[in-house]
Amino acid sequence: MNFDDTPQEAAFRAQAKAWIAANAPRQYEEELKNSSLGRTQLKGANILEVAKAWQKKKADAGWACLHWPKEYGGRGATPIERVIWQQEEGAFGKLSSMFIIGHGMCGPTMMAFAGEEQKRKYLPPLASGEKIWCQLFSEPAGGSDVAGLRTRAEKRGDDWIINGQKIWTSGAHYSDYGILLTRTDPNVPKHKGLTMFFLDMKSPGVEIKPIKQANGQSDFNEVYFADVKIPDAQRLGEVNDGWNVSLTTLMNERMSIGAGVATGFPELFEFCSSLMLEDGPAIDDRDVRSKLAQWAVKASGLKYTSMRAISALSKGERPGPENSIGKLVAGSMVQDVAAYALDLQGAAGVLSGPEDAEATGKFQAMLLRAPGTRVEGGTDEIMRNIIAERVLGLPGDIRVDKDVPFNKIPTKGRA
Amino acid sequence: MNFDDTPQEAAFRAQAKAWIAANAPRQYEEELKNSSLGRTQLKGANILEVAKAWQKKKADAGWACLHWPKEYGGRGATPIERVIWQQEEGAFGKLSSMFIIGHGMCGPTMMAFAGEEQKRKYLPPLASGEKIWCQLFSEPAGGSDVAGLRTRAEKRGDDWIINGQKIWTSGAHYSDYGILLTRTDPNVPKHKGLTMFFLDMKSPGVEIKPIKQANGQSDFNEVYFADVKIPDAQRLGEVNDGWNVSLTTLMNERMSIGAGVATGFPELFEFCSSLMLEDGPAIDDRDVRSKLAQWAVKASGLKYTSMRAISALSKGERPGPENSIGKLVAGSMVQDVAAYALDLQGAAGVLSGPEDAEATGKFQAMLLRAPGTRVEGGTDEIMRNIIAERVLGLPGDIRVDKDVPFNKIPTKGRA
Amino acid sequence: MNFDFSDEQKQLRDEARKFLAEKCPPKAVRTVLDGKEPYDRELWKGLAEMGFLGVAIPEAFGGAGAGHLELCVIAEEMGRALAPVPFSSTVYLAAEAILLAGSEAQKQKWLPKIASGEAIGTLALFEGKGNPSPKLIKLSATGGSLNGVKKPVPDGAIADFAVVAARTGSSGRDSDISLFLVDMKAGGVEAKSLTNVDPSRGQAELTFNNCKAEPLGPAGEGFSIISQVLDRAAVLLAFEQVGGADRALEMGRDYALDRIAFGRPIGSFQAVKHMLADMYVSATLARSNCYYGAWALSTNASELPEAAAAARISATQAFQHCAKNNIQVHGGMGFTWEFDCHMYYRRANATALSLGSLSYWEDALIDRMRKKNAA
Amino acid sequence: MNFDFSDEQKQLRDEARKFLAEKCPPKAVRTVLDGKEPYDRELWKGLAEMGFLGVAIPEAFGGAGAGHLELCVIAEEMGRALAPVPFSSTVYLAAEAILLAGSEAQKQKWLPKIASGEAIGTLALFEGKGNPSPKLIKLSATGGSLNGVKKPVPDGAIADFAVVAARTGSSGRDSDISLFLVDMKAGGVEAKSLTNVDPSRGQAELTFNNCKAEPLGPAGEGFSIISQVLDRAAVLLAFEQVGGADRALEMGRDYALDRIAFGRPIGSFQAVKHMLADMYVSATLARSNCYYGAWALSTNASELPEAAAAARISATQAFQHCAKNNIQVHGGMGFTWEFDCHMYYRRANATALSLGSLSYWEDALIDRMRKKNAA
Repeated sequence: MNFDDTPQEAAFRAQAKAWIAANAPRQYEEELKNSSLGRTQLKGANILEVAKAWQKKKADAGWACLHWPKEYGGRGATPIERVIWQQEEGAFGKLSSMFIIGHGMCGPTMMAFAGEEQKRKYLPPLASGEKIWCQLFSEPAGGSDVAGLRTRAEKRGDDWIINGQKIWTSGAHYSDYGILLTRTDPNVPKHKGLTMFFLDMKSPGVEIKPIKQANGQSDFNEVYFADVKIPDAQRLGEVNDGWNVSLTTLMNERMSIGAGVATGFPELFEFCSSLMLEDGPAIDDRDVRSKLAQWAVKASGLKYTSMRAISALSKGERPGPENSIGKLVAGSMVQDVAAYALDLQGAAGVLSGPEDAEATGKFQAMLLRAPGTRVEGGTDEIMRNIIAERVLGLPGDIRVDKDVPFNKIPTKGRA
Repeated sequence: MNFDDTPQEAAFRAQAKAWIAANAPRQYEEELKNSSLGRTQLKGANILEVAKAWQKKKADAGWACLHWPKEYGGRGATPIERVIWQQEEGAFGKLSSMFIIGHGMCGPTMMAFAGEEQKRKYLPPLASGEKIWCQLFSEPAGGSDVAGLRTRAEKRGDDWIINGQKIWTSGAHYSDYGILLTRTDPNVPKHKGLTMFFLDMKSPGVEIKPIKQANGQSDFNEVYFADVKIPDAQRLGEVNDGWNVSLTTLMNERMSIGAGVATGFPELFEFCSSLMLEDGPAIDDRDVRSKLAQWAVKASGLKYTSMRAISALSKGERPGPENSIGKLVAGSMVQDVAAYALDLQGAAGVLSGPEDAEATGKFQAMLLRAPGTRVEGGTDEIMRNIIAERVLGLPGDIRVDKDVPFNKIPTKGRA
Repeated sequence: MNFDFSDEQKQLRDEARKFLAEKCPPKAVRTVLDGKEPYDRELWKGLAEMGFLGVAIPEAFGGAGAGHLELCVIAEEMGRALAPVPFSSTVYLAAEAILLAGSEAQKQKWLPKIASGEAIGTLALFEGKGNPSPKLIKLSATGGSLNGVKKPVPDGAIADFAVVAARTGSSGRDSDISLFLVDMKAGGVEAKSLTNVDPSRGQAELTFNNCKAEPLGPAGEGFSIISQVLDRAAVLLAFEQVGGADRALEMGRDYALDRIAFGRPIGSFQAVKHMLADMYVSATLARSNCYYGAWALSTNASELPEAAAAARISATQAFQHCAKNNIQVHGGMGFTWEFDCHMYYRRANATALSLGSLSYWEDALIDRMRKKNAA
Repeated sequence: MNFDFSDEQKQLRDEARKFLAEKCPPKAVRTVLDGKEPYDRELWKGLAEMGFLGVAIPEAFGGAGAGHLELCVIAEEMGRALAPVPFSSTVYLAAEAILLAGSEAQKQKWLPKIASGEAIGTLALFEGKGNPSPKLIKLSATGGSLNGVKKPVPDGAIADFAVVAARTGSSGRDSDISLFLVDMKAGGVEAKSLTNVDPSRGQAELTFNNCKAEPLGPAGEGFSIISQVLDRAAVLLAFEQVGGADRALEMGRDYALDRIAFGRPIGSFQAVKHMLADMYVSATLARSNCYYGAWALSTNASELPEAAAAARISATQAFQHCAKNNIQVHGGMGFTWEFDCHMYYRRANATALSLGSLSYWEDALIDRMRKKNAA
């Protein structure tokens, strides 16, 4: 049991460190370090441009999409090398957030299902950040029940005609391409009538509207399809086999570990270390200490769980659904932590403007962003189901719609 | 909004108070007051005898089973008078625990389904405590799924022959009679093949074995039936209509409010008020105070919820499933409170002997008894279902066995 | 015993609910939330006409003279509707302070204006982070002039008058604090609106610069009056919180019944059912604690300090719990600006702090329970 | 990085598990639980023969000289099997104290006997309620004689020797405390068994009456040694707790798969599924904290105090959580003496206190995190 690199790993780390030291956009480092949940902008710079420039620089030097094959713009690196890179990249990694979907989900799906020519055409610019991809699965009617989607794809000659609506599409407004899951046969049970495509987001008939979130920001979009044409050549996998294709996508999502989840604890600990309460430093208050200790062991538990997963990865084991733990624990923890940080501020905790609020309003922003963390990428309830079913082997929920043709499934609970 | 009695209520209360002052077994008052979850014995006296004597005295003076009709041994009192009585009876009410099932469930079931002659024969000695009744519903295979019971009743001439096993029968070993739910038709769905009886617990073929609980005590029994004969005249309700009869029994159980649920909070507050920690009184510790405050508002919330229910009762409203709250909240609270009381004692909290342990080992006994409180009379999960379905109107769980003949329902999850 | 509101009080609640359903639908809340108006003037006028603003103000001072139980039922409805008006600052804080400590002349001057909706009032107590405490009050009063800064002051930017807690001594005791009444239009105060987590209710910073003020109540009794005002406001605000919690629970329940996933209403999944059951439990416990607080408030019982703290803690947590899990039941849609869920979440978290934090009230509750036990 | 046990260590774990499955089934635990034996002598002998007792004791002193990572994997299995033997008191407390502070002669005298199973040891630290603290140690040592009472002392009634914390000064500082070694058979100590919540493990009161004792480690350094011993024991005991938590989770999972209610396995109800998922989460977080503790312990890292506290808190709560909810999953049957669930519940609650309470370790963790941050 040790935290030491192997000689090869150490060499790789040294190389990465040196390159990053020489090339990273240091002027943004402090700002990136201090950004926390609910606030991701850079002052006086367009984060999209900064991110694209950094990604291109990495790609040119062979540091983009490390685990991808070289011919598609990657480095052919090992999973552990990828983790080492992430560790060394540190706060600059936050610049990659707009590429995560493309690199983590769309790319691998293309790799598995697109033709060789398509791969050589589309993957390198995706790796280098010149083209951004998004993922179009969720729908208003779908939610946790992804396979309940209604966007129709109908064959017309060599093309497919798409009509419908997607939702919760991160970055649709700046994306160049997307992978799209559609319903091609509503007369069979829901998992059996889906087909996957990729499309140019600039296609006629695609309309993108930002969603204003509960916290006032807009990280996601609605995407409307009105008679959008997709050539059959852009189909991924067989007709009506889209559910299986999407499982590849989602499984790849789970492979991207090591990124770490925000718990809010480091911020809270720092805040309590300097905060003065009426009777003295907050950190000397026994009530504060007890609560901090409870969160401390969750945060460290998550950190070391992730290290165990990385170790497993470096031995060639596949990370499993155990990693759902991170999202489940951190999601509600960040909400509790933020609410407690406000509580410690007393009546003034209500103030949220960076000038008036304690800690520049970081915890207020966190509190307002937090409800999203318990939902996005799978709700707490779905995460518990995943753990119960895939880790503990407990039975799945009873599926009343399993053998029912999709168009016979009710759509409203009360008449 | 007031806590005052009406003139009639005040008169009733004065009468009750005076009678109790003159007649209650004062010598046991202190001991009864101090008894808490997990410990119910009297030192140097047989609690069963003391309880029976007190009940008989009450019955002779017209203070037993207040809400029952006079002709069956009650007083014909109003529900609110019954509550006032309970308030005045105070700690002596703890002596009634062995009569609760008989008075609260068996008696009302007999009143609803027995013949007039039977009622006049059996109810007065039940009211006066001369005869004790128990309730035989639960089975090893049943649990939360009461209707899943397997004890068979087969008609032979004018009699029914009973074979099977019941479990969790409180007081079976000192009971004279019992009401018994059996399966009379295994070929129909489970709710439709049940029949209710009452029987003499001294009948040949009835065997009673105490269950040793996790805390070492034995409050419950297993009851075995081997060819036990019950005359058809002792059937309650129609053949195969036993489920509906049992609903009457269970609904009456919910009517008996006001008894209050043990939360452990008063004991913990008192303990913290006198306990010295290393740095001073426990009650001055900010961590202790925060935890106490959280439990305090739960305890007071339960207390005033019960008062609201009593007010509704006095206006002639029927208490609803809202009262499941008390059991749900108090059940896990008493467990947490006990564990925390041990924690406050440090390493010595492990000691449980009355001589060696803090607070005479009260919290250790509470901790060991507590797991039962989250299960008996309906698990936490069943309580949440009741609240969700009957109060909030949410759908019932999907019942895969609803239309399945009882003898086709699987009995084991894994082959 | 009748541990419940009277039929007349329940009728008043129904009336208030009906009125607010009509005059204060979610889109009225959004008008203020979106910053188009600082508060809903029409609604404020309507509340005055209904007699709700002065329900607990004696008839002699232009009120309905009904009492605090009546105010409790109205408070619950205000909370349920998220009414975007300065009700709590004017009615629970300013009016209660004047009722408790005002001279006849002060009562005659301000209470009728409160009841008629002509005057918005507030309590200027806090000076930055921290909880109610004499030590944290630095704003000074010398020769009838106030100097210092108060923040956050609820509805401070729209108030016509403010009750201001000021330092008049330096003995280190509670008696260093006295209260003052400030006519905000008379000059000497500058108000600046502050961004806050619940923009449907305003918060401000008030800067006092040689501001003329008249004493409210005896010198040196400011903190004792404030403590009483806070206890009374705690009960009233707890009713608002319970109203909000109940509404959030209802929204969650309704959505769970309507929304289909995996071929059935999501409310048929135990994870959702039990989440809603737990919300019901916390809302019910809070309501019961509030009823006890209402009784103590309306009878001026010696139990009020303890009852107020219990109601405050319980209702604060119930509202936070129901508001956040209502979003969870709604899933992604609950996290959109378009759905109303976040308005309850914002209000729940803002109200949780407005009279001092949860930790503060926890501490206060135990103090008060000890005193009662020692007595 | 290899943040995991080595293949050899995992093999040792499997070996220990197999051995304990055979030699320490639940009915062996019950023999002690029911008071028929004070501990399982056969098992103790077997553990010695397997080399488990001396796994972390250097070869020079009769041990296997393997190390503390090896001891961690064995501890996990001991916890999983609820082994009713004085392993933790002898190996985590007494042996560690001697390894840390003993003279060559003391090591030569006791360590080989520990490794061979001939000597049971313990640490006599507590004197009634309270947590580890110099202030609470009253037992006096004067002229090599001890006078005073220790309780609870784990396995005190069966111990052959005890490490005793005694007061040798009255300055009010930590240096008032020194450690002593007492041969329990030499007279001067009276042991009385005490009833405790987990009768499968013994607790005793030891009364020292002019009891001869030899110093262990330098005078005045007793508390500093104890602190180190407690940190080391905290990691090891945390592995026992994680072993117990995992087993309780497994029992619950198995029952949920087998038990049918309402026509289907109860594990198909989300209420049960999610309860088990939450148990898995707490057991996993605890395990990860334990691994970090194991690394710190085995490398004598400066992070040990912080890592030990985190492992202790996390594992204590995971075991309590899993043990109590395992009973809940089992329903009524889980509350019978006959089912094994209560043995885990008892052990979880007893172990939670044995090195000082949860509150104590919470406080310690924050202290240590502050020191690290300040450094």
